Amino acid sequence: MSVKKKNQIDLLSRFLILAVVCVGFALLRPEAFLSVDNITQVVFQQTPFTILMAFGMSLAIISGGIDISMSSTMVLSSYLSASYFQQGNYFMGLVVAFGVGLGFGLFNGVLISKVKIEPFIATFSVDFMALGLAYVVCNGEYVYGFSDGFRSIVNGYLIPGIPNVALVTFLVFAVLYFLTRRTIYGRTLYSLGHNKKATKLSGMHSDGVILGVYVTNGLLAALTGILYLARLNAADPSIRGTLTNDSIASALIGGIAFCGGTGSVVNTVIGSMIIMFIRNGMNIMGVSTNWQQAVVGFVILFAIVYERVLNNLMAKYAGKGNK
Amino acid sequence: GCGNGSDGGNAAGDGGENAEGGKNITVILKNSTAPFFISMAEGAQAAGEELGYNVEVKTPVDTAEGSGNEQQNQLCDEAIVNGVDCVVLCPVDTEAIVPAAQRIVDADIPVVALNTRLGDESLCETFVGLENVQQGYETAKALFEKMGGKGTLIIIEGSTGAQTSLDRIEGCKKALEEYPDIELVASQSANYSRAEALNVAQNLLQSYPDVDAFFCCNDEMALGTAEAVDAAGKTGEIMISGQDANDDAVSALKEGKITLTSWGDPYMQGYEGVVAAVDVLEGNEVKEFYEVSTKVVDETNVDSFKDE
Amino acid sequence: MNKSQKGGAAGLLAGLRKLNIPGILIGNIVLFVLFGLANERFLSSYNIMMIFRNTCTLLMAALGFTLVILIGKIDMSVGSVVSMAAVSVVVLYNAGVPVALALLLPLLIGIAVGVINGLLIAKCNFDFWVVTFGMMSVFAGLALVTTDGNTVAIKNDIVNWIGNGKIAGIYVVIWITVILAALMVWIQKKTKFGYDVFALGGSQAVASVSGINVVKTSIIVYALSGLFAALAGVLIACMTNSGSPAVGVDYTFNAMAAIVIGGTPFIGGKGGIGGTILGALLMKILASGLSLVGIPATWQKAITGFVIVALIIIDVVNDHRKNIKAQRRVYNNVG
Amino acid sequence: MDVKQDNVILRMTGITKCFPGTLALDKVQLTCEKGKVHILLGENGAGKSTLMKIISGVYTRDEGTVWYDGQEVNFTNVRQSMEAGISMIHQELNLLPERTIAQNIYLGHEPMVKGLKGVIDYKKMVKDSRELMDRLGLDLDPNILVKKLSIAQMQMVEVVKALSKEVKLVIMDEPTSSLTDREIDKLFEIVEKLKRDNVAIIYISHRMDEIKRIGDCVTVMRDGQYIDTVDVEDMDLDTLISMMVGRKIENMYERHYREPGKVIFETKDLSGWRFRNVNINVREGEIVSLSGLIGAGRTEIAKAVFGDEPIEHGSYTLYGKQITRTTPVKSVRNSMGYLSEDRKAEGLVLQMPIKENLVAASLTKVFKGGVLRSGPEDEIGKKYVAELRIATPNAEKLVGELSGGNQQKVVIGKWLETGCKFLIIDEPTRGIDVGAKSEIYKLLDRLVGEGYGILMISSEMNEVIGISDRVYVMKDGEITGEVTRENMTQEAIMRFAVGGKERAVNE
Ligand SMILES: Nc1ncnc2c1ncn2[C@@H]1O[C@H](COP(=O)(O)OP(=O)(O)OP(=O)(O)O)[C@@H](O)[C@H]1O
Ligand SMILES: Nc1ncnc2c1ncn2[C@@H]1O[C@H](COP(=O)(O)OP(=O)(O)OP(=O)(O)O)[C@@H](O)[C@H]1O
Ligand SMILES: [Mg+2]
Ligand SMILES: [Mg+2]
Repeated sequence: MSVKKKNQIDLLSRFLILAVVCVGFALLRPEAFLSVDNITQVVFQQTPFTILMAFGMSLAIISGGIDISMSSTMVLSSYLSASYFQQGNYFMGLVVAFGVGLGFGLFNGVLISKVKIEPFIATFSVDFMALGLAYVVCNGEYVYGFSDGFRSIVNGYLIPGIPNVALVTFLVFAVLYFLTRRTIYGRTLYSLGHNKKATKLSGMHSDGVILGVYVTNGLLAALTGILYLARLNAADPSIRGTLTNDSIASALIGGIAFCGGTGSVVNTVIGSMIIMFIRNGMNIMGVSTNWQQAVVGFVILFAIVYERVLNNLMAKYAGKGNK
Repeated sequence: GCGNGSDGGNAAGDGGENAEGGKNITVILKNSTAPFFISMAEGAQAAGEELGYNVEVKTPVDTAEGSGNEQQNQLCDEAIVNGVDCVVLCPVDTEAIVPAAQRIVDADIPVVALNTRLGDESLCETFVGLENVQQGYETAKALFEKMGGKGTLIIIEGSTGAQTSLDRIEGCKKALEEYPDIELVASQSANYSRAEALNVAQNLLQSYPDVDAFFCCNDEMALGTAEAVDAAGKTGEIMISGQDANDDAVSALKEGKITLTSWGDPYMQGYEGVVAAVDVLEGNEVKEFYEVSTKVVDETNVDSFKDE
Repeated sequence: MNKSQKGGAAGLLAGLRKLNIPGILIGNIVLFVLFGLANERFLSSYNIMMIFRNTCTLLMAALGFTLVILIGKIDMSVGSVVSMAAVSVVVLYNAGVPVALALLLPLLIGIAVGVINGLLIAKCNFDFWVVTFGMMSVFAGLALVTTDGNTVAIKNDIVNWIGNGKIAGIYVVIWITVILAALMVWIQKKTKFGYDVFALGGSQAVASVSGINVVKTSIIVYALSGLFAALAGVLIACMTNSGSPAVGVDYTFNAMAAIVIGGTPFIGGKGGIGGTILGALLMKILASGLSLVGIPATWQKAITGFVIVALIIIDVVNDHRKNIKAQRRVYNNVG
Repeated sequence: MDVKQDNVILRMTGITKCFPGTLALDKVQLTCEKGKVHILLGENGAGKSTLMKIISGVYTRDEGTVWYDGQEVNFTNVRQSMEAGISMIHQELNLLPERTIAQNIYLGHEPMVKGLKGVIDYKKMVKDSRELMDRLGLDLDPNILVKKLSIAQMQMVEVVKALSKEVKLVIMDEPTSSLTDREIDKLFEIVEKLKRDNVAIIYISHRMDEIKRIGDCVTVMRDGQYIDTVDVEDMDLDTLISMMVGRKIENMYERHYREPGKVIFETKDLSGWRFRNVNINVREGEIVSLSGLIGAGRTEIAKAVFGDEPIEHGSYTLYGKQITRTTPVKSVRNSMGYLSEDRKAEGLVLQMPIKENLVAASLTKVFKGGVLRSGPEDEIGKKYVAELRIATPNAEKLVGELSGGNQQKVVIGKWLETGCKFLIIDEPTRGIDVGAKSEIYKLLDRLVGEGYGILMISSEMNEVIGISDRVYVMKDGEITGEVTRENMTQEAIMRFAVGGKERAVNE
């Protein structure tokens, strides 16, 4: 079986999980779950935030690392830029937000690619720093209330029917998909995930690409932060919430292997959708929030077992075909 | 405990008085970033200045559930090490803090509970705060009145297991008994988070598009819910109540995005907490419970509730 | 050689370098001295005991976890097992189970989680991140469900004695932790099992062609990780006289940090529990010291991050220097 | 060949082993006698290692029977075979770099403290290791970490490890691939001693000269199938090779020597971590070898020149451009290629397809303006699969699924595609069978004919003498001499390699 085919089958199997989750809830509560309103709401309004953060996590994982500092970077950058956006000084707001993202991304990237610190411990410490600084900066002064103009970057519609936040996410998706699948950057990224040394000795820009991954993550965090300001109408440290865990879970459920070098942003999107639909469905069903995490866990475990079974079946089938 | 204000022996063996000679009071709060607690800290500090005591406010580094109690434990021990004269304690976790409080008491340092009760009330000299059950009850009642005594209700809970959240829900349910025409259709947690409340409320609105009101266990979640309602284009149709009356909520109330909230006056709680501690230290008689009044805030008193 | 004869600070430094003291230990000592200078109460016996006491649960959770990292894997479920165990002690006891059983059964839960992890990972060859992350979610959820999210109190003298009693003036929890940590260090250094763990971490292929039972060893390692995580949970329940489903949330990442700062890299095969003990201690010294010298809570988190990065950078740079030196030494000896 | 029944220690018949997608062994048979060295011969991927791994219990067979020491056995793990007295030196090094020599030698069968099962007696372990190493002539402290050893020393530790228990059958899978003559002599002494102790030995090697030196009988395999078993005395090498490759190989070391062109690469007092004051040059159309004992520091020179390790002093010029600091990225841009000695860890991304590995060093060609055009990549894949005769159905196959020789061809292809004109090749034929070797030599000859300059690092004397124009010899980080084609003999090279400058000059 060629790699390409195997990846397609993996992806398909994740789609099936998503389908099963959706069909399950649809059967249980058709009137609420199946409404166009509900589906668009989950897909276009709730998932984008998880997806954007999970994109970053996925890039880090594909390169053979991990990035647990994104959600804190997001909190800090949204805090620092919030008042500019509130005052209508969009330029400064963008500069500050992306500046912070870029700064922490660079810091991570340099620690990992140049100083050669393990990605986990580097981003773990940077997570402390970013969140710590956010606490210092915030000091209980929340920023609340943004102009409708600003908020329309999330709620507005450049294209009828599709909220801008979904559009932005789609654009990011398209860019990342293109970057990872069609460019030198992407080729190096995957190569790195499999074998750092060989990648370096082939004369690829391995350090540069690692730096690029974490800088991208910083910028993604900043972007998500701005979108959150607009969606929540406030700067709020609690948005960090479970985003780190959710983005790891999205990557895992989506089928991106932690050893690096496999999977794509498509997997991430599917993984995020699975999680958000589970949340949505369980909210709708009125199931206690306590159960949500357990169910997500069961789905993760189910996904791997199910994929194994599927793969074995495929191998059997392929084997028969050969004989 | 000893209520007479003597230095007392303590485990660190150190005298309690610092260079300036005033007595030391440590105030341990739940977190250092929420406006509610910052206001409480300001109140405590102000009282210390007025009464001539050194007040030091300490909070856990992490605001998350997990580490909060562990870090408060560490702060309790630190107070013992520093040999302070009195500890004003606002526990993250009512039950889990008990052994730490016990250690403070064992070191002959009196404890005043602030805002949230201790699991073992015999450990504290007095409790300063408000009855969250009562606050929940009054808020809910005000909300139900505005609903005209009938309709459907959704509760947005705080972090699962948080005492304040549990109490406020209890208060709300008590009020529900008095309004048989109001039906509770769902109750879900959004972890005291604005972002989560936004998603949860959005999801619930799919199931219950005709719901009449949300009862939220704090303002953050009320604000998140307000955004969900706004996104659904139902601002003004669906009522939302919060708790705490923080600045954002007051703005939202003025804009008509939320219907009401209630004010527990955190500044006053902090202030009264230190006053009670001073009473304990000076050997004045202390009551078991200093109640800080709560006030329902709606559009009628939104500009004036702090002055009254 | 001249340097050491010169005496003075340079000589001392050179001497210290020769002793080859790990950076983490120096970090601990430096912090201790700094905090001691800033506030002499930091060095009071009460405070030092409290630092040790505070280290107990983190270290306990990290003890078994270190073995997992030594074999080159991860156990994301540690934190959830901590929570689950803490909650189970209380729920079991309050349901009328005798106290001894209420304290022991949660350990079985921990072992069971570990064995399942081990089986799925070593026997069925599933990715260890996915498996343990899945188990993490499942048990974090179950812990919440068990008490419906509440903290539940437990009132029992034995439980309280374990958590808050003292023997010879030292907390029982410290005794327990010290004994178990010493035992684990011994196991890791002196037993066949300890050797096998290092072999697995060095390379699974090497271990298996050398006749080591990779599957069995991995399962035991994960079981120990679960067991110690559960022990941490039980201790927390005893120390706080209560069980709360959220207590373990931060344990996974904090334990990982303690282990890595302590000199066991994620690739496994080197480092060990000795380093983890120092790593855990360092995190708690930082927490206590920063607060005691009056750094505001809002700043502490950022500073902790800086200190960890600084320590790791020192370690990495040191390692690098040593590597170059080793290369040269070989070349000089030969030449 | 008649075999006395009571002398037979191992008899395998009808062994079949299937991996997903490949039939690695197809009804293979093998019979070994006590006190004899049985050589196993076959191309890369013939199934030699697989067969050996079945004996030692790493793999289980699909079909067939194994008699060992008088009874039928079916080892399902290594422990069982170890206990039965079988010991195997694997093709890859199986050592733990972070553990001491003693710990490695006794890995898996550590001596226990008396009366305490499971508790290890490290003192005894060190003492026993020291004795054992003394006996086998390895002079090292058992307490030092294995990562500090040279590859050759590691290989010797592997041998000690294999002999650290009671053995009846020792399997050696290419033990000499990274040894130089000195260690090989030492190893063969050990083999002779084992024979005297009536131990059976199965020996696998791609170095044909070794067959006659130590072999008693030879079994030839091809494509997973058993071809024949013969006595060494009855056979000449060429026949064996044609049995093994299925065709005749004439003139293994085929070189067309030409007048070399201008100097394209020249170092000036180059010093680095483990070498100093190196002055060498390579001209157009030349294969220049760096020879020396293993651990002499040749690889370090290559890595420093390529930019993977720092240059501490000195510089080099490449096509007239002076370079003192470089990185792999710059080196590739400067038209240099580096084929590293460890192709699996440093040369290839095993989990990626052949075509993607082929373009790895020249990505700008297939990513026009940074964007992938799939056309050129497929073409390049097809081109090299055909041109280098890489044995694969197509260029989509994962490199990890290829045999060693074919993997090596992919690495060479990778550098050819960059259009570089100066190539450093480090141990280009390590672990590669004669057939593939001769193809690689032909390829190198063609390249220098096209104007390439090649700097070759090799530990195999035959190949150094066979295909190089000039040889620089190194010892302990210094160039000790230069040997030109006219006086290129093994002795001349070894004199510089062992004796160093002074002795060579004095003589
Ligand atoms: N674990 C495995 N999975 C799949 N295929 C394998 C595996 N091990 C070996 N093979 C395949 O089995 C065949 C025989 O491999 P083997 O390693 O036994 O060859 P060999 O004769 O030892 O070659 P070499 O001289 O290169 O060492 C090859 O085609 C190889 O690709
Ligand atoms: N004596 C030694 N001590 C420590 N490391 C060594 C020693 N010899 C070699 N190495 C390391 O092992 C690796 C492979 O070394 P190898 O045995 O090929 O020798 P080398 O120094 O590269 O020289 P050469 O290429 O001449 O054999 C190199 O990266 C080298 O750093
Ligand atoms: Mg082989
Ligand atoms: Mg070499």
